[in-house]
Amino acid sequence: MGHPVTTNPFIIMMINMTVVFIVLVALSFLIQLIHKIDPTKEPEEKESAPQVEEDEMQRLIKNVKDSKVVTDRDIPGEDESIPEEVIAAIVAAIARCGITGEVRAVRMVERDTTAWKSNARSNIGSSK
Amino acid sequence: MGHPVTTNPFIIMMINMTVVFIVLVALSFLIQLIHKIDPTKEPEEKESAPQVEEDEMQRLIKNVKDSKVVTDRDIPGEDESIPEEVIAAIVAAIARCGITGEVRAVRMVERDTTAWKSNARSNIGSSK
Amino acid sequence: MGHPVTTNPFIIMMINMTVVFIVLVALSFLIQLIHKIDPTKEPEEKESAPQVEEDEMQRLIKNVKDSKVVTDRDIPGEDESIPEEVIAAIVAAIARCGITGEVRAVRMVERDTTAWKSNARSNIGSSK
Amino acid sequence: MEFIDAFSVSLQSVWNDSGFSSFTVGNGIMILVGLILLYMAFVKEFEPLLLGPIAFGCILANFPNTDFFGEEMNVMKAINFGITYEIFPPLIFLGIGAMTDFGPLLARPWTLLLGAAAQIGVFVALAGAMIVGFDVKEAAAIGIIGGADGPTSIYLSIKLAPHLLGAIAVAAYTYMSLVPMIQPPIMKLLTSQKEREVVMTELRTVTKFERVVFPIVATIFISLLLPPITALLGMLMLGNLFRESGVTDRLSDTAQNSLCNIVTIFLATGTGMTMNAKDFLVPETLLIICLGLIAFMGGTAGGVLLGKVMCRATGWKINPLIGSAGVSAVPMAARVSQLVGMKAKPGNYLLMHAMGPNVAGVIGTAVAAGTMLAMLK
Amino acid sequence: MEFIDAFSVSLQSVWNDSGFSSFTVGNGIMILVGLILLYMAFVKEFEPLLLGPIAFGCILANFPNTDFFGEEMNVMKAINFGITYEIFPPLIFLGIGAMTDFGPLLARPWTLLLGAAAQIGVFVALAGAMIVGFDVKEAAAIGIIGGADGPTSIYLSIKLAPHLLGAIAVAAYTYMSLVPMIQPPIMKLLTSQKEREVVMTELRTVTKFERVVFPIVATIFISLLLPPITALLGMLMLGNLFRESGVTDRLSDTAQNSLCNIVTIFLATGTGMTMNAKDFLVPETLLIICLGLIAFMGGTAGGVLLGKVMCRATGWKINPLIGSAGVSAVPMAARVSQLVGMKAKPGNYLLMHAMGPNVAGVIGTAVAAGTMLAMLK
Amino acid sequence: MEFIDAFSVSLQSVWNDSGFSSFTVGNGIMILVGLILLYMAFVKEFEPLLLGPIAFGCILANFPNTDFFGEEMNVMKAINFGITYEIFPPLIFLGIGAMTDFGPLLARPWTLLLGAAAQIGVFVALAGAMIVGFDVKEAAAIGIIGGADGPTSIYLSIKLAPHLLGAIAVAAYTYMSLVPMIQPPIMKLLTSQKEREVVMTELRTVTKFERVVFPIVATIFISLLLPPITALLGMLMLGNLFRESGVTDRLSDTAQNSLCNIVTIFLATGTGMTMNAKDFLVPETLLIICLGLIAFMGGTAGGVLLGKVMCRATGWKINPLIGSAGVSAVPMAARVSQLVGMKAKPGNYLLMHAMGPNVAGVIGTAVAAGTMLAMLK
Ligand code: NA
Ligand code: NA
Ligand code: NA
Repeated sequence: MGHPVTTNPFIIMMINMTVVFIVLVALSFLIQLIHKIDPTKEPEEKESAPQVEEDEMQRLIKNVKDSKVVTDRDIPGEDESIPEEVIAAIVAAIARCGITGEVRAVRMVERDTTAWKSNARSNIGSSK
Repeated sequence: MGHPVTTNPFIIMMINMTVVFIVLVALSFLIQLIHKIDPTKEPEEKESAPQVEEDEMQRLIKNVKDSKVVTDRDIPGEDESIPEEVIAAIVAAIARCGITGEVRAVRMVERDTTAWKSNARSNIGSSK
Repeated sequence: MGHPVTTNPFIIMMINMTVVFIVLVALSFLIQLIHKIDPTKEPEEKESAPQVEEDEMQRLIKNVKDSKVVTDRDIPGEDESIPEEVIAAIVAAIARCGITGEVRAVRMVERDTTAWKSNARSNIGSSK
Repeated sequence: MEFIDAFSVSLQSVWNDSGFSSFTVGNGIMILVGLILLYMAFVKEFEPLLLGPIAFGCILANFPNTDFFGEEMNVMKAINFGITYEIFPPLIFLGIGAMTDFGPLLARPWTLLLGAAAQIGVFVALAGAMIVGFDVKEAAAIGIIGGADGPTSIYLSIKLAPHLLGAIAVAAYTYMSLVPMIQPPIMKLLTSQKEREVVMTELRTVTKFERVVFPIVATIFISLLLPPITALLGMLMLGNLFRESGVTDRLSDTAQNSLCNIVTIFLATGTGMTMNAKDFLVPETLLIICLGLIAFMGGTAGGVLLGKVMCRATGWKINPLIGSAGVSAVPMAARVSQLVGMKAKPGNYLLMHAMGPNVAGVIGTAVAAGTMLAMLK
Repeated sequence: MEFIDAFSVSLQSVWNDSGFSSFTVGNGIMILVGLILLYMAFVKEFEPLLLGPIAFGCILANFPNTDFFGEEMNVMKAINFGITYEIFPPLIFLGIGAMTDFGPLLARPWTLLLGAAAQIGVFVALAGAMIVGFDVKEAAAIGIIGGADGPTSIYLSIKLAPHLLGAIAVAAYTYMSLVPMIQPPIMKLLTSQKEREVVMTELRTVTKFERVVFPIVATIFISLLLPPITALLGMLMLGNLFRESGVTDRLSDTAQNSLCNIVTIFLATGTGMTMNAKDFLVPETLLIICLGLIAFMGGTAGGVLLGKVMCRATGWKINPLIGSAGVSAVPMAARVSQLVGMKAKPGNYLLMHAMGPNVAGVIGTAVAAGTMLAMLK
Repeated sequence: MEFIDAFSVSLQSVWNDSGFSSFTVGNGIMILVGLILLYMAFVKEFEPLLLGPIAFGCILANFPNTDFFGEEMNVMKAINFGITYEIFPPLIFLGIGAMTDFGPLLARPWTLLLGAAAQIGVFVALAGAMIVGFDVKEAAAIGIIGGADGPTSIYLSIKLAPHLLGAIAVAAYTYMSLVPMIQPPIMKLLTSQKEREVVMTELRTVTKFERVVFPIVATIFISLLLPPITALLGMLMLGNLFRESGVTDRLSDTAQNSLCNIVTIFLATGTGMTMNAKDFLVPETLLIICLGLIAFMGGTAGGVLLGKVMCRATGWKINPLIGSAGVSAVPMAARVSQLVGMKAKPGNYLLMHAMGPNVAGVIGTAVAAGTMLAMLK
């Protein structure tokens, strides 16, 4: 296995840092590549939706609070007592996406804009 | 341990097949024996109930869909998205058994026609 | 390791018994010590509440049956089919504590008479 | 006629390697024992969660030629590993700790004495076992049946007398199920009507501080005094901390449910699989069953008698019936106190008062086991 | 220029120790195989719960220099331990037992014969495998693909031909997913319209007594006759007892869910990790895939043909379409019987009737595996 | 007076074998450390799910004569086995993968750079540790505290400096809890009011294709480049596949809940049990705590500074406050970005934007750990 070729802390630090940056930059290009070859993406994405007013946002916050479905998907590792700011933020994000009617639709949009069938689920029983 | 006494594939196949059939036939007789010695079975089983009409069956299907209890018992390894044909089949089976009133009763009938007490359940806490 | 210094069953019995009593008596004093140093205990505890009448108790029993929260805390290892006598007993205990209005409050009282914050709960996600 | 020859030779070979050809009378009797235990577990509902898999394990262990305990590792040997090295009992205790409410004990710390007195049965049975010829380690393992704590009994048996594990586990769980039959006559015999009618005052409120500090202090004190029991008692108290801390509900829930159930399946099946004819079909098994009953009766009597003493000492403020709950068998023994109390005086609710000695009995039995390990191992 | 030197030497060293430097064509092909399997699992939804982790395990196993199978223990080696020593398949069977309703089988015990007939495919493939040059142990492991029971296939492969494990597991789960495509043509070919239209009478009620006694009796009988299959069959029946006893719901639930899922993750990932280029990228893999298909088709045909015999023997009271469900692949094969029956005659509900042969097929395959182990091991 | 003699000898023997007789000052201090950690976990609520069992494990490990780490296997040694051989951290990462939504990262791939920049703290601490006298392996294990990923820190410590495991784990989890106190001053110091007020445009929709393909591609690329981190990173991505495939919800649920909780109990308790006085009560522990803080502060600064660069480079479209989330500590660091942003400009919701760097930090730390393992092991 590799042995450190130097004992200079600064050089070790720089080498490691460089490798990390190279790997993550490369990964970032891979993500863009995935996006490019994505056969399921919509050909033309609509540009920024109009801002929603504050009142409407308040109403949305209320809606989101009533439906747990959205939040358990959007915030990793958050399963209870979602702070208000989180909800507010999600609603803001949603609102700016132009989806003002049905908040639960967020998940639907994410999931269903694919060509894959996603409603037929197997189970262990059938996967014996 | 046993060593194959022949290398003729056809003979090995026949021997194995024979053993499997002997074992499963014997098991089938054991099941009939269990049924015979069953002290909890009803002395006289009623003969085939009258056919139910199609309309009634439609109503039953609806009932079954509303109650999950029946299905989670009757179809092994099926815990979500029960296809319509399955429900239809169960209802058909139930309907022919002559149980037309209360669909949830299927489980009850299965469970409660025994002499055993089945309502007092223990728990790990008490089973320390 | 220790070797038995005698083979007289009676002596072995007495020695063991003595050790067990000493340990548990000491533990009992430790519990009293904990109570004494408890910085969160109320300075003056109210003395025995008035007895509640039988009618009121019947009402309470019904209330308790409707709310599972109390019982899952008060009876260890009891998670289904709580016998009537248990419920009755809990209600009796509660009733004598003078809490007649809101039965669910039992847990609240136990939990919340501390100075600690108990509503902000972490989760594994954030505890990575 | 190659086919006929090969056929009959093969069939003969399958038969020779089958369990039928090497089936012994002992196997037959043990399978029968397993069936009886299954009946007790599923029909009579004697601790079905434990006795069920124990019984099935007993049946599995008595099929010849399964090679479960040969040299090669397999699923049954892996389960046995968790038994032999006492890995499972502490994990069950983690779950029990998360299920246990020490509140009633903390509200009345002197009920620990009732939990101590109920261990008298353990030591009576220990002495009895020595008198009838068991060596002191075996006697200790037998005595602990009277503690009415399955995992503690299994833990001590593995450490002191592994060849008795099956009989001790079966006796312990059977008698725990029989508590509602064993205890009431003794309780009535030893108490007067007046004593049974004593009404107890309500328990004081226990703070979260007390609930959280108690398991920590108890762990430190008992573990320092009796190190051999730390694995068991530490896990009990860690589970209780998960419950009481208020901020580790995820862990408490897992300790009580999925982890506890998984380990229960393995512990019970594995315990059953130690029940081979050689160890179980001996006169000692009958003796163990008798001594176990003595232990249970002794424990009940010990608890009730100290209850009577306390009753007088406190000026009739203690109902002696709660003493019998000190054998543990949580929460059944406490319910028995309640039922006998109600029969003596309708409306005399003893359950919450009996929960104190009841959980004290769990600690008492762990301490008794630790004491015996410290002196004997 | 210490920095530049150190930098390039270090980078060189990282590259030399990286997987890129020792990547082989075999690795590349196996990663591609893994990606294809992932596609089948997640997009085509072929048994995604099993094929998904198998595929990912296959990819993981083909990165060079990960040292997963070096001398030192690590998480992947620990998982592999559970595969190599057949610890996981019996635990999966515990869960499957808790999910299985033997009711339809108990109501019509002779459907066990259909479960036996569907094993014909197993033995046809065994013979075929021997003819194309596999040795008898390999042939047995290949044949069992036709049993359409994943854990049984994996169990037998590990015992008889561990180097074929990956190919056999992949073939077994793939064909199980393809049951709705493989079976209908064979079923239609072998049956007449009149046969497909047979309406069956309702199943009789099965008592709790029968449900509880059956797994016990079956365990005793089969384990005594075929000890090598006891670990698998015993666990199946223990799980079923948890389900049917009515007093061990906690254990039944855990066996079906948390325990089963945990073991599934490990079993499937670990199975995938046995798929190294050396064992998998051989012509034998293609043969195994062909033989697996023959086994499935043979099993389907065997079941249907015996169904036809029964149909006549009972005076047209048996619909031969339920015979194909005898390959197991619970509950998919039973649904296929239902669908083909409905197409022949709308309203002809065969599902519950097909569940009998369907669960019989699980027992049949276990018995076939036990027979082969008894004769070959 | 046999009785009195035997009695006093026995009592003496119990005392001699007790923990009191061989209790050291070191044990006392470590138990006190455990109590302080319990206080932090349960009262201050610093990562109670991890610090709680770590603290209790620390207390358990410091009772003398428990024989937990003797030759014979027992439950504590079995747990320790899972630590020593790095079995638990990858299983936790499986659960974390199933909890993680890489969507925000996929929508803005260049946020990976912020996740890389936040690793600066790791390497600053590495250099600092070497300067104050740690050898290079110890320095790497200490530096990784700045990665704010518990399992990665534990994994690397076990591999490179097992004697520092306790101190490193405690420092990592403590600082992760303190993120809301450590980060805001640094963020405010390094950013102008105008920068903090930058409003970011909405994230684009991410397709299921991207969500499923990303974990596969990332696993292949990183594992080939840095094989030593495959066990950890592969499990993270397998868990994420369970989540995103849409057809393996059962496995995703188990990976996140029962499996993750069980392993958390074992990992945390076992980590605590490595905290013996000999390794922990050394001046190095204080240094580690100081270096850990430097690492966290360095990481925060690194993320924010690169955020500032990006802010200018994109024409004020990036709010530099999201850079600090690159230290990971999911999702707390992202919430801190949100809070500081809201204070600068009410209604400026940064949370979803900060989730990208936040999950990028998890990958960044795994890559940093892999790099250090590749160079040092
Ligand atoms: Na006890
Ligand atoms: Na089959
Ligand atoms: Na990080």
